[in-house]
Amino acid sequence: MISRAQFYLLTVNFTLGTTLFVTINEIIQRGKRDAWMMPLWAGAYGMLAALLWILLLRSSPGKSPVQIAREAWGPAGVIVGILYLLWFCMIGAWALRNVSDFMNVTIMPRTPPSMFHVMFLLVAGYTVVQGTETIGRLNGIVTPFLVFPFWTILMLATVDWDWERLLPAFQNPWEIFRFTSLMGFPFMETFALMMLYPKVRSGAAGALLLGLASAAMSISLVVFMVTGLLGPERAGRILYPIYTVVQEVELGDVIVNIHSVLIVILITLIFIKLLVLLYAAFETIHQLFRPASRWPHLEALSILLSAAAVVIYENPIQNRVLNGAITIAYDVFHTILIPALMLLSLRLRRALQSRPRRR
Amino acid sequence: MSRRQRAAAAVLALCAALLTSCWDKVEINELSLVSLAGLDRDPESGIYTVYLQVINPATGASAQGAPGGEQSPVYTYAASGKSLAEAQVTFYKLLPRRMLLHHTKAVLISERAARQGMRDYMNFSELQPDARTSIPLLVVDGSIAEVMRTFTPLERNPADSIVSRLDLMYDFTLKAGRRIELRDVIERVEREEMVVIPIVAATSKTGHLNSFDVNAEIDANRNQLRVSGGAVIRDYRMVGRLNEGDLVLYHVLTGEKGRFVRRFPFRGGHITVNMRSRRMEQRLDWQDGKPVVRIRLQFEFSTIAMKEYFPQTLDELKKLEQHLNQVFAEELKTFVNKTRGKGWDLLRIRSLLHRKAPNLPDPDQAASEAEIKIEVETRLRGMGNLGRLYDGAGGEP
Amino acid sequence: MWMLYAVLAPLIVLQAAWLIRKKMYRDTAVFAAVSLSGFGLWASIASGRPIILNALIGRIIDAAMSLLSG
Amino acid sequence: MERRTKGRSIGSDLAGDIQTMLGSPPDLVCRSLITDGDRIVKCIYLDSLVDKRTIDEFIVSSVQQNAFAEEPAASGNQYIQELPFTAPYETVRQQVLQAVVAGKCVLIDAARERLSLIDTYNAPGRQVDEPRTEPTIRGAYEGFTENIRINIGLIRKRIANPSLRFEQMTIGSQSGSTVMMVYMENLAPETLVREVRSRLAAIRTDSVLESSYVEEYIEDRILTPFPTLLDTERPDKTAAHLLEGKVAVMVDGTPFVLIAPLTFFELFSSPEDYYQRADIATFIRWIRLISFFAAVFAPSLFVAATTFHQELIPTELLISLTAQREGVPLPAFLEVMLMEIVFEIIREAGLRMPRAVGQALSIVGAIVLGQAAVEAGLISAAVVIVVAVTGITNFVVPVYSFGMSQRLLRFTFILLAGFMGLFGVLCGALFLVAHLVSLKSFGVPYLTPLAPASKDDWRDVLVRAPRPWMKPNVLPASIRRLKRK
Repeated sequence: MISRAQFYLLTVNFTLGTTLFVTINEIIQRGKRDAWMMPLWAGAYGMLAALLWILLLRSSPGKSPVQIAREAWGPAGVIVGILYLLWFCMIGAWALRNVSDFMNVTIMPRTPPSMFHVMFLLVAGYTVVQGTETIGRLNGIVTPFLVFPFWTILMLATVDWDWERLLPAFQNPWEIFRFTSLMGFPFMETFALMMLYPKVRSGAAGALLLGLASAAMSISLVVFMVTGLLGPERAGRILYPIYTVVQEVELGDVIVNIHSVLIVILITLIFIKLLVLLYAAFETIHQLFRPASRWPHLEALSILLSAAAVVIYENPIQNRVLNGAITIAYDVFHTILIPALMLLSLRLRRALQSRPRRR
Repeated sequence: MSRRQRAAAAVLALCAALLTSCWDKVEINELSLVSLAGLDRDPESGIYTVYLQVINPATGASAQGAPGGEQSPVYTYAASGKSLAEAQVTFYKLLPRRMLLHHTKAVLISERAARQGMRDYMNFSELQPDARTSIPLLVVDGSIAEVMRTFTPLERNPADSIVSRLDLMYDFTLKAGRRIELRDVIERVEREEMVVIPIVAATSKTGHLNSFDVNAEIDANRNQLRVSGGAVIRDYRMVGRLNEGDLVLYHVLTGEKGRFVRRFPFRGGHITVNMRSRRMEQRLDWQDGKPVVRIRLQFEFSTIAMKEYFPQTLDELKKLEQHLNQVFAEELKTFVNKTRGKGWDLLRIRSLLHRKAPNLPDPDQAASEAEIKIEVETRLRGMGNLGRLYDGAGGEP
Repeated sequence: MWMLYAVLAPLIVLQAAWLIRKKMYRDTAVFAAVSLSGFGLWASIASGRPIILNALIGRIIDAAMSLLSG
Repeated sequence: MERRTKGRSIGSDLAGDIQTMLGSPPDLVCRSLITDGDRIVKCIYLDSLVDKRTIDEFIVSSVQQNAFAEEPAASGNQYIQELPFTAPYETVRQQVLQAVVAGKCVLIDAARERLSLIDTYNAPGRQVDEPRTEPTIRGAYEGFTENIRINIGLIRKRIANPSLRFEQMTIGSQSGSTVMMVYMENLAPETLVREVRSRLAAIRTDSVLESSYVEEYIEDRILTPFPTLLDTERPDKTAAHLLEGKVAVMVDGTPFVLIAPLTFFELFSSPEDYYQRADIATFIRWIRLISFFAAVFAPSLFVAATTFHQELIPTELLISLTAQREGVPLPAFLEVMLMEIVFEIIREAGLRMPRAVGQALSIVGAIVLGQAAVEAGLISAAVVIVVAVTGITNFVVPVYSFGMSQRLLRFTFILLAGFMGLFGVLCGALFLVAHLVSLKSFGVPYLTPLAPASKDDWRDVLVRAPRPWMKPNVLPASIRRLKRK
């Protein structure tokens, strides 16, 4: 059992996870000077979706989506469960791949990607085996070490802040609605947190919504600052604007290149995301097949993820193209369609069962 | 497999991983610290020549007070190739250690390369994750090869020497601005603005000298580098120069804050004023469909340099201030007109229009025919150590 | 890529053997299923003909779309 | 066995049997006392373990003028114990043997058919002395001794409270050592006391010669570098912890007392903190924290920075580092590793060395290994500095066993740093945090009050708030958790 606060922090970090690294430049590319508005409405949408999930989990308390699927559809639920398992693995692999891409491009160009994957999987596996509390507490302890340096650096960077970069504002307010895949990633992926949801002591719903809201806020704030620091022209073109921002920060004349430290610290965000996803996948396996052992399945998952992370996409360009094409459909299927159907069938069944009792 | 065995297995696996090679590992004495980079491109053959100044670590042990004797503080390598990347890798024909670009302090680019256009170079350096773009970019007047092979006295590392000079010039003469880094050039040009970057040149030389000779030579004006003047950049191309006087005006008009000394005609003679620019604001309004840009400049000046005249009464002071306002405004106007005559939009009127009135049909047209009104406001702050000047005969004629 | 097999094969085989020895057959089945799928992916990488999941899903979704539409 | 003992009577044969069964050792005394009733009372004891004054002045005299045996001793009396004469010979003999080797005096009164065991134990041993491993400037200079009786006294002296409980038990089938469980009945949570008791009772071993034997049996997790029980030889520290409702375990024959449960941040607090001004104590506590991080991370960060992320190092520093490394044969990773190992060797040797030689050794270590190695260009000066710093910081932590675990961690992190630079260090750190948050000591999360957070305890974690600001007689979060259960 984890506390409300821990769940809230998990939500925030999970949502920020890879977003800060991967999506920023695309957001700015599309939204130009008004880019900072896009995360806001995407977040609003995400909260709507979250409401649906909460409704679903409230309908049969203490059960995770997978268990609900079995309750709703019996054996067919197993298939749904497997679908979810694959989906979690997919996103997890994606997160892993983001780490290695990022590290390879920025500070460790020669290290083979799989090394990053394996190291992270080892640690994540160990953490997941220790159970839910460990995940919650780990995240709780790590968070200040993420928040503090990150925002300090952004504050320090504001020495070359320039309002001109954000002008003219509100040129094409509707342009920002074009980037639909932002709804899927990161916001719909937070569905993975619903595997943790039943483990929260109380008030998980509020924590989830609040977490999504504050995550959306902070993404938009980051986009805003990045735009104001690099200007839309550069930020839209640079692959990892965050990296450039921290790279150009200078503490006096002495400490000029602190980016590697910050990068390595920020990577932890992605680790948290991976952690939750691995946990979700692991839980799914457990709830579907009720195995007795823990380690072997994490080992298997690690093998699967480490492989999937390599083949998830061939090159960044293909990733961008396909991402735009499939993400939204893929996520909507898992996080809107199936839950809605489950909710529907549950309601129907309850209605049918309750009728004879009324007699 | 018990938990203990598991742990053992995990440890073994880790060690096995450790035994394999460590990919990004490189010892610091297998590195060459690049402190200054130079770029040249031959217009005819289109061959790039890249110069790198690599710090000689043997001279670095200066903390113990033993600056590496007669060794050169830096070594200059040059390599050329059809493309920058080729040139970069060609270095390893000469360079025994891996390049480390993170510590590069400044980038020089030869005038002819700048005039051909440096977009490709900018892209290249932005592509390299280890090449920071937050370092100043300077145009080299004359042969870059010579500049790259020139020692600087006192500050033994030329890059440091140049950078600290830029700072000093900004603080005391306003002949160098703040926005002269690669990233600024990129950003400004991408916004279709113009930007002026400093020019560096080698001073007259007395034969070929080594570092020891340079440090032994008393005349520090020779055999070293001089930073003076500005190169006007538009669309990644150098389109012209600004002389030092104009450079000050340019920086004042673009809102750089700093001190400078200027000599104005006054009562037949002249008056030298030590000025400090306080604030600059551009306002845009429209008169019968034509944009009018109002530029208000505020300065503080001190009597510290005013050896010719010292106002005693308030209305004398007011007169002086009004005079300065009017004269300075005149100078600024003439400067602006001169540059606009050349078709240079140094005041970034166009992007002002773009910001304030984004959907103009033809911003360039509007920018070119926008009217510019400059008003200057000077105030006396700060004093020298004289309450009234000695007024014996025998001043400057 | 014999290296890959040298690392993965023992991992999977030994673990499975241990599970069987402990008479956890259900576990063995699950473990085998997941780890072998991972092994398959690795093999595809090793053989130089990687299965690009992204493209795969893309195709699946297109197929589904066409089914729904047509 | 049974057959051989048949027909033997306690009165006549017991004394001789004991003598033979102990192999008639030189220190076995078997006296026959003549009471004025002309009865013969046999008195048997090991004279190396007993207090002769008690025997002469109390037992012998009282027996001789018949004052002794009149009143049968109350049962459950620790000091005088009566054995029934009618019990089977075999069992009686066993008990008597046990009693004799435990330093009791055996009185056999054949006529009155009484067999009394009188505790006259007084083993040779050290007197109360300054604690060796955790000395303080301000505060008591007394430390526990090897004699458990004295130790009990040292605790009682500090806690004059009727609800202070001592539970004695004997562990070790061969050594039969006395282990004592100490707690405040009104403060210590019942669950905790029961847990400790059951874990102690569950120990199956042949000998317990030091409290670490017990520790290894009762700690929650074996595979961890961190101590999950606090060991101290300071009575005041023990008393303080007892008053926080914790349970202490004493073992006869060692000055080290175990205290459970232990949380991570208690490792950074020393009794001295509470004897000094709050602000100073806080400052020192921060120094300890910093030096903990230095001791664990400094060498690994150095390796990472110099072999992976040179851009981190300011240019000037980098130049001078490079200058130092010119011509150094080893890679920085091996350099640091080597120096660390050498340092550990020197330290270990320093412990074993007799005091006089220790001086010489430290000089050799410092001058020869530091100076000479640098001048010979085998090691770069920076590495020596780093190793020295970590070595010193390692001694700041007030708990010795924790210092050990730091050394272990340090080497792991150096390995990781040499392997993947900062990323490796990050992974190691995350692993460490995961391990710490999952660790429990007697059901108490190791990182309380940080995770799970309980804010009102923070005033005694990273700071030491002045006593008036702390809530009076509030137990620490760890204990409160247990009480809640």
